[in-house]
Amino acid sequence: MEKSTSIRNYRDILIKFQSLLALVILCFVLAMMTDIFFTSSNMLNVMRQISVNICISVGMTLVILTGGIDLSVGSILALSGALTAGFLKFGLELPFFDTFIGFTIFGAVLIGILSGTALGTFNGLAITVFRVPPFVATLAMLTIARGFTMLYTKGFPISGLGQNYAFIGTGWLLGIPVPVWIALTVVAIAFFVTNKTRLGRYIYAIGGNESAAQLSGINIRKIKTIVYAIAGGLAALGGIIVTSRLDSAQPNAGASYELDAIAAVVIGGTSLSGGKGTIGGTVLGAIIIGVLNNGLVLLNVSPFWQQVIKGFVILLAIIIDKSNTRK
Amino acid sequence: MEKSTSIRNYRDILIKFQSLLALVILCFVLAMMTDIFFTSSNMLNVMRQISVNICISVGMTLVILTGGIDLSVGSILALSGALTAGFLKFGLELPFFDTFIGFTIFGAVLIGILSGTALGTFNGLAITVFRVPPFVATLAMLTIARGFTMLYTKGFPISGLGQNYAFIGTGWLLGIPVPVWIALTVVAIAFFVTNKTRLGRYIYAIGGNESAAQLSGINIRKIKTIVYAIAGGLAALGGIIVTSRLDSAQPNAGASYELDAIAAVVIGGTSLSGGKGTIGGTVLGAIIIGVLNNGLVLLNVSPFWQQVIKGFVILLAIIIDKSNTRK
Amino acid sequence: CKQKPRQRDTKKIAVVISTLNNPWFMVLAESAVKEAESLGHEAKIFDSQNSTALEADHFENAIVSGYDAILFNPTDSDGSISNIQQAKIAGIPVFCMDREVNAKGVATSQILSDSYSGCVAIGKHFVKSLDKKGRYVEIIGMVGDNNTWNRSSGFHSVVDNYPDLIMVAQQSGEFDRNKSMEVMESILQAQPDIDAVFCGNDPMAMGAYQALVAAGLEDKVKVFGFDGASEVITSIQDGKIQATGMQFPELMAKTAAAFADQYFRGEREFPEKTPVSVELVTEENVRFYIEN
Amino acid sequence: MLIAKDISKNFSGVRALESVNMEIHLGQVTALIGENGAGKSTLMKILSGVYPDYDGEIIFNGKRLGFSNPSEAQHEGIAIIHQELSLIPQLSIAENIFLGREITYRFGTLNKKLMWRRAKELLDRLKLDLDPNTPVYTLKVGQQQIVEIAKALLTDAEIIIMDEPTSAISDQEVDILFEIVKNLRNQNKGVVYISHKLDELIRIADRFVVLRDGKTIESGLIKGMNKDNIIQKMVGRNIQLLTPPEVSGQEEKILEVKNLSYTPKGGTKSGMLKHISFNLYKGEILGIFGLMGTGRTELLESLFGLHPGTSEGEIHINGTAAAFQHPSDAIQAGLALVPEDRKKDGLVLGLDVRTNISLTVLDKLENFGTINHKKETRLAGKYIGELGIKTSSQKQLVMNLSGGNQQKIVISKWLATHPKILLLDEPTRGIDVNAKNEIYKLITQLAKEGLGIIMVSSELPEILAVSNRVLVMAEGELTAEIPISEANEEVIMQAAIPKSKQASN
Ligand SMILES: Nc1ncnc2c1ncn2[C@@H]1O[C@H](COP(=O)(O)OP(=O)(O)OP(=O)(O)O)[C@@H](O)[C@H]1O
Ligand SMILES: Nc1ncnc2c1ncn2[C@@H]1O[C@H](COP(=O)(O)OP(=O)(O)OP(=O)(O)O)[C@@H](O)[C@H]1O
Ligand SMILES: [Mg+2]
Ligand SMILES: [Mg+2]
Repeated sequence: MEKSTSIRNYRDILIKFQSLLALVILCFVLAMMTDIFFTSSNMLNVMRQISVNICISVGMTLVILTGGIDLSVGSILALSGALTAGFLKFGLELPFFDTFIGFTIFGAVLIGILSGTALGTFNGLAITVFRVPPFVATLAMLTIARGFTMLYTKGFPISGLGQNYAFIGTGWLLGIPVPVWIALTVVAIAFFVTNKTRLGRYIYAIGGNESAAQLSGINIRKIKTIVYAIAGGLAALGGIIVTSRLDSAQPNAGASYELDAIAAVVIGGTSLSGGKGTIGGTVLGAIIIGVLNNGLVLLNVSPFWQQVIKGFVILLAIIIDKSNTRK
Repeated sequence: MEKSTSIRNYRDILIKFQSLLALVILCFVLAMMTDIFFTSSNMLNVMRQISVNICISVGMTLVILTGGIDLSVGSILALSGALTAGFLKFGLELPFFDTFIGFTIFGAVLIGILSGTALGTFNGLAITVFRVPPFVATLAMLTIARGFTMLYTKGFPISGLGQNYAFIGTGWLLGIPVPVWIALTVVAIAFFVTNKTRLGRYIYAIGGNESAAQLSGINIRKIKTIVYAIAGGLAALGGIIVTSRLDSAQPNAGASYELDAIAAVVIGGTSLSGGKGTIGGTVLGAIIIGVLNNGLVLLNVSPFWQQVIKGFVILLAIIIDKSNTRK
Repeated sequence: CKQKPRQRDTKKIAVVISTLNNPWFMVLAESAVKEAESLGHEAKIFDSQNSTALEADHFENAIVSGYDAILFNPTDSDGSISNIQQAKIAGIPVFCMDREVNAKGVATSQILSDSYSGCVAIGKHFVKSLDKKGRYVEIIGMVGDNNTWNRSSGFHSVVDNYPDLIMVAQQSGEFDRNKSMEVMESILQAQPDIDAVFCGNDPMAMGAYQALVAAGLEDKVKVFGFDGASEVITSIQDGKIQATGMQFPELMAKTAAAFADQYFRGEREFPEKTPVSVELVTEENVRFYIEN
Repeated sequence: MLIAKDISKNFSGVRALESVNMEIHLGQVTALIGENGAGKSTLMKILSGVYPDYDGEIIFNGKRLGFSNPSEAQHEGIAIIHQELSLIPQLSIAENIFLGREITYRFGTLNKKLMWRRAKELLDRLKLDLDPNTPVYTLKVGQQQIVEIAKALLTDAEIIIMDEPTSAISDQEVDILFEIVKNLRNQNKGVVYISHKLDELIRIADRFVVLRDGKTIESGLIKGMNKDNIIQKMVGRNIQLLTPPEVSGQEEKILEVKNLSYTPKGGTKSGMLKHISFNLYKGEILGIFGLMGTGRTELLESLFGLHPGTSEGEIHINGTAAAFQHPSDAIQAGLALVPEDRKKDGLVLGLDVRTNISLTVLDKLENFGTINHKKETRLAGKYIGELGIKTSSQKQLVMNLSGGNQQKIVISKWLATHPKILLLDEPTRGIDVNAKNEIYKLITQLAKEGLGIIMVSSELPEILAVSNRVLVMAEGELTAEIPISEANEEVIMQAAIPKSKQASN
């Protein structure tokens, strides 16, 4: 009987290994083709570029693990980023009370993250209480949050947020960019939550078999709502990084980020039907996408060919994955 | 035991009725707010505008009925439209053979539809043979087809396709616009296929319970591949209509059309998990979206608010649906 | 297969363009590449896809991979500043094309097409051709894009001074020909009695025109665009479109590439801004703009 | 005659079959016997073309066959009723019966009328009084099983394989099925019959084949065999069948149900509950018997807080009134429910044994908000040991375990909550005699320890063997309450047959 365990462990390692394999092949090819790729400055560059996608993808992983999907992350990113920038720059005026409230960076960031969390909660409630399918609920939110972003910014970017705020997106700590630290923290917490806490366990259980989870006394509505709220909050965090990096909140920021995030999750081996997948896989997926984007640029591939090649590499990464699991 | 049949019919009617209810409410509100809404010219206008979405949504319905999804329809639309326009305008040069092949409208349209069908078949094979999840396979195709469109057109529109070709998109027959005739034909055929043929039966069976369908001896791979091929072909047909209407193939045509199509399908009551839904429902869904777009413009709602309102109306339409089925 | 060692005086130039989804920008990008190559340099296009975040990635990648200069079409006047700053810190000159960034002394030089005053000119012509009164429709571009508002406000700075010019609808055509046509079709249902349409770019003008043709109103309603796309120039000659603002992407791209080349040769003094005026193209002067 | 020769089959390293030999004679019923996981279904799936890759050969009437998919096997005259229900819920009965074998007009359009008529004939033969246009999702599990049977009977197959066709149907339907099997035998068809209900095998089979751990052990004639022989061959040793429990002496009332009613959403009549009242005492095993579709499942579900809003009535636990809005409330109050369908409602199949066992009590395994894996391992280890769950390790995925062991995991996860009241819905469905016996032992042991147990079952012998008291339900009503001393098959069946039917008889 021990045999099957060792087979299983071996398999587990292989499953983790697959995405890694795709990544290693990719890196190897790139390193052969250009010297610059493996320089430390380029590696840090790649890491900084994917940090926003990692924040979003981690939230997306949790959502997908419950068997759902979140299309609204890009719009939530834009709205939360705009709110953060707006509160930081203009504060909040309450004309009725003739009051003006100014915000510190911390306050504005808090507002941003809370707003994202609130939008995520709205998604969650639409899905759990009103039983709207996740695809539709978050598709509606994609439109709604984008609309509110336009209304709040009136279509203009909010720029000039100051040196201190810029630290979040452009600063360095101990030789590593701040956004990378943020992403690492998010990954560490998510890793902890999925592996060591009840919430994590429940997420897997709901995705694996919702009705069994319900019968086991798990409050499905609560857990799902929490998960969408987290996804919203992490999208907002991404929005804060983007805004800070650009020193400007763009009303159309984050467009189609949901597709990149979903791609990272799926390339990382998480099943879209829920219940199966890991945070580690998602990080690998995000790195694969980031390395690919970076490599195509380093290699001087024309933008049109980039799209074609990117599509094929994603297909290939998934196919390598699948052919290994089958064995 | 006649009772249970009548219960089923009653329920079926109710299911159809729900989307209708949402539509009726919407139309009523719009008619209250503007006189123009209910004029026959505006109705024909709406019908013409949704005809492309209907073609795409019909294909999407079949795909979703099998439990899949197709994100690539917008890109396929653009590529097929560009190919049709290109072949029509420039023909095909084969430099090796020193040959030039010119194309009639019929020939060019055929090329367009075949190319769309081929791209759809590629989707289908990636999904069935290489077991790539539909979301990822068609996401890759979204990027790939867009890249090829850019490469083929070099980023420039192909314009000036001639009066005869323009008939497809702008002509009238018996007082009804040609695109509406095309959409009606597509709907009629799809209605026939889903209700009267084995293919239709198998599509529902696969979406309802894939492993049971397999055990019944249905060739899952074949049916799924056919369905994605049809979706690709219908997207191409949409591309031909769009190109003809604009007298120009735009390289960035069809961007995010997949979301409109999915929204139409889902509002029409088709379940994203497959096996349940009707073509009629999808047509209703497409009409709801079309009426909504039209109404917001008729009322001259500010573009800022349009997105917000659209999102909420979609949510509402689904919630009305759900609350009725629960009874 | 490592890259071949470059010759001494061959430099690498990055051409970072806000979007390639519109042929106008294709012309800008390709002219820049062509000019750079004809000056003996390597050049490569980066497509920011209208996203300042993606643009930031491009800048970082260009800096790391050792580009020597950047010919830059900013996505956003404010949102792109920090990107140029990155390049400046890395010692790479940035030459802006077409769109201005709102910061002094950051870009090495800016070669600008002034959308705002271009649209002021269109506005003036608009007022004249409508004889100061009439009902019109405005189709703006993407709601979150700063060109949209530059153009719209330039236009309105003139037209709003005439109380008899009434805007009966303002809708977004998302800079897209198809979207513009569909919006126009619906507007025509509500407002069949209009005299003119002003569109924020030429593809939208063509789309609006198509809708007018379908409604049989193409002779009654005057269409105004902006960009100077060749299709619109031909249409102006054919009397289909009233006027457009001609921008000179080739000229801007050439100037920027030439500046970069001079920079490589040691030149450091460049004008902060080089405005390339937008010319009003109407039926009267259209013959000067026809290519060959 | 169909001969399966030296058949071997691996599942990613797991050897499911090893050089299995089997003969299926036409005109005879062959019983395939074996414990859970012995490889019966796997062998049948190979014969019916579901698994195209295997070692060995299949010879049918002297011809060597190899199928690459189920429809090829159908074509050669081999039909199968699968163990897992494999119907498409959204399609109608007729559509399901004809799935993959539709009758069409000359131009390829479906001939719905003819299919309806043929389906109706089949249903009539099986005495299932339903319109063939009824969608399958509205059917009870038992009715679905009959549709499966109809599906297999549709084609004129030479060989018909029935893999546990009676696991969800009641004795009446079993009688109908057996009539049909006898007819098939008379028509010189070969029938393979798999069941864990050993009485059935003795009643219907002519020959038997025993599988153990993927190997053929023995085959022969059923004549002269009795239950004990069969069990001995199947398990490889003698096992002590359960003796009826002593009557419990405790009088402490732990559950009181008064006037419980329930109307399902959609207002369908089936599954309705009407004014149910009964008590459950500490240390008692209360058996609930009824024909299929009488609402026993709904009764347990209503008790467990799964139908808030649609059920009404009073529930008192240890004398205090309770109104559960959610299963978690019921768990809090000391209830546990082992559901009817373990795969659908009991287990997260893609997670491992340990995670499934601990799912109900994670809050008690936490230190400072994190799950203490040591405690968790200890908990899982305890139940694996106590219940004798056969698994390679705690980290084995539940989907790789046999049905009996899966069932024990469901019971474990509920015992972990230390319930006072245990609700069991068909606790031994699809489970082999040996495992069944162990579960019976467990149930009686738990009762001795003071739990109150309600056990719903469709198997009369099971009810009679385990219960202290028997309740009988018919058409959503309680029709009898019988102390075990007075209970026998006749009395119970009398109460279980619906009044509407009795009247017409
Ligand atoms: N798809 C599969 N993948 C891996 N292992 C499998 C698969 N199907 C069956 N097995 C294993 O093969 C063995 C035989 O299973 P099978 O279903 O044939 O048993 P069975 O005799 O039908 O049992 P039961 O009486 O419970 O139905 C078991 O150990 C089972 O775990
Ligand atoms: N119309 C229906 N739609 C969906 N599910 C149903 C419907 N009717 C019954 N069910 C469910 O099907 C399952 C199986 O039904 P089953 O044949 O066991 O009958 P039952 O009502 O549970 O009665 P019993 O347990 O006494 O046999 C039950 O869980 C029941 O809730
Ligand atoms: Mg079996
Ligand atoms: Mg039941």
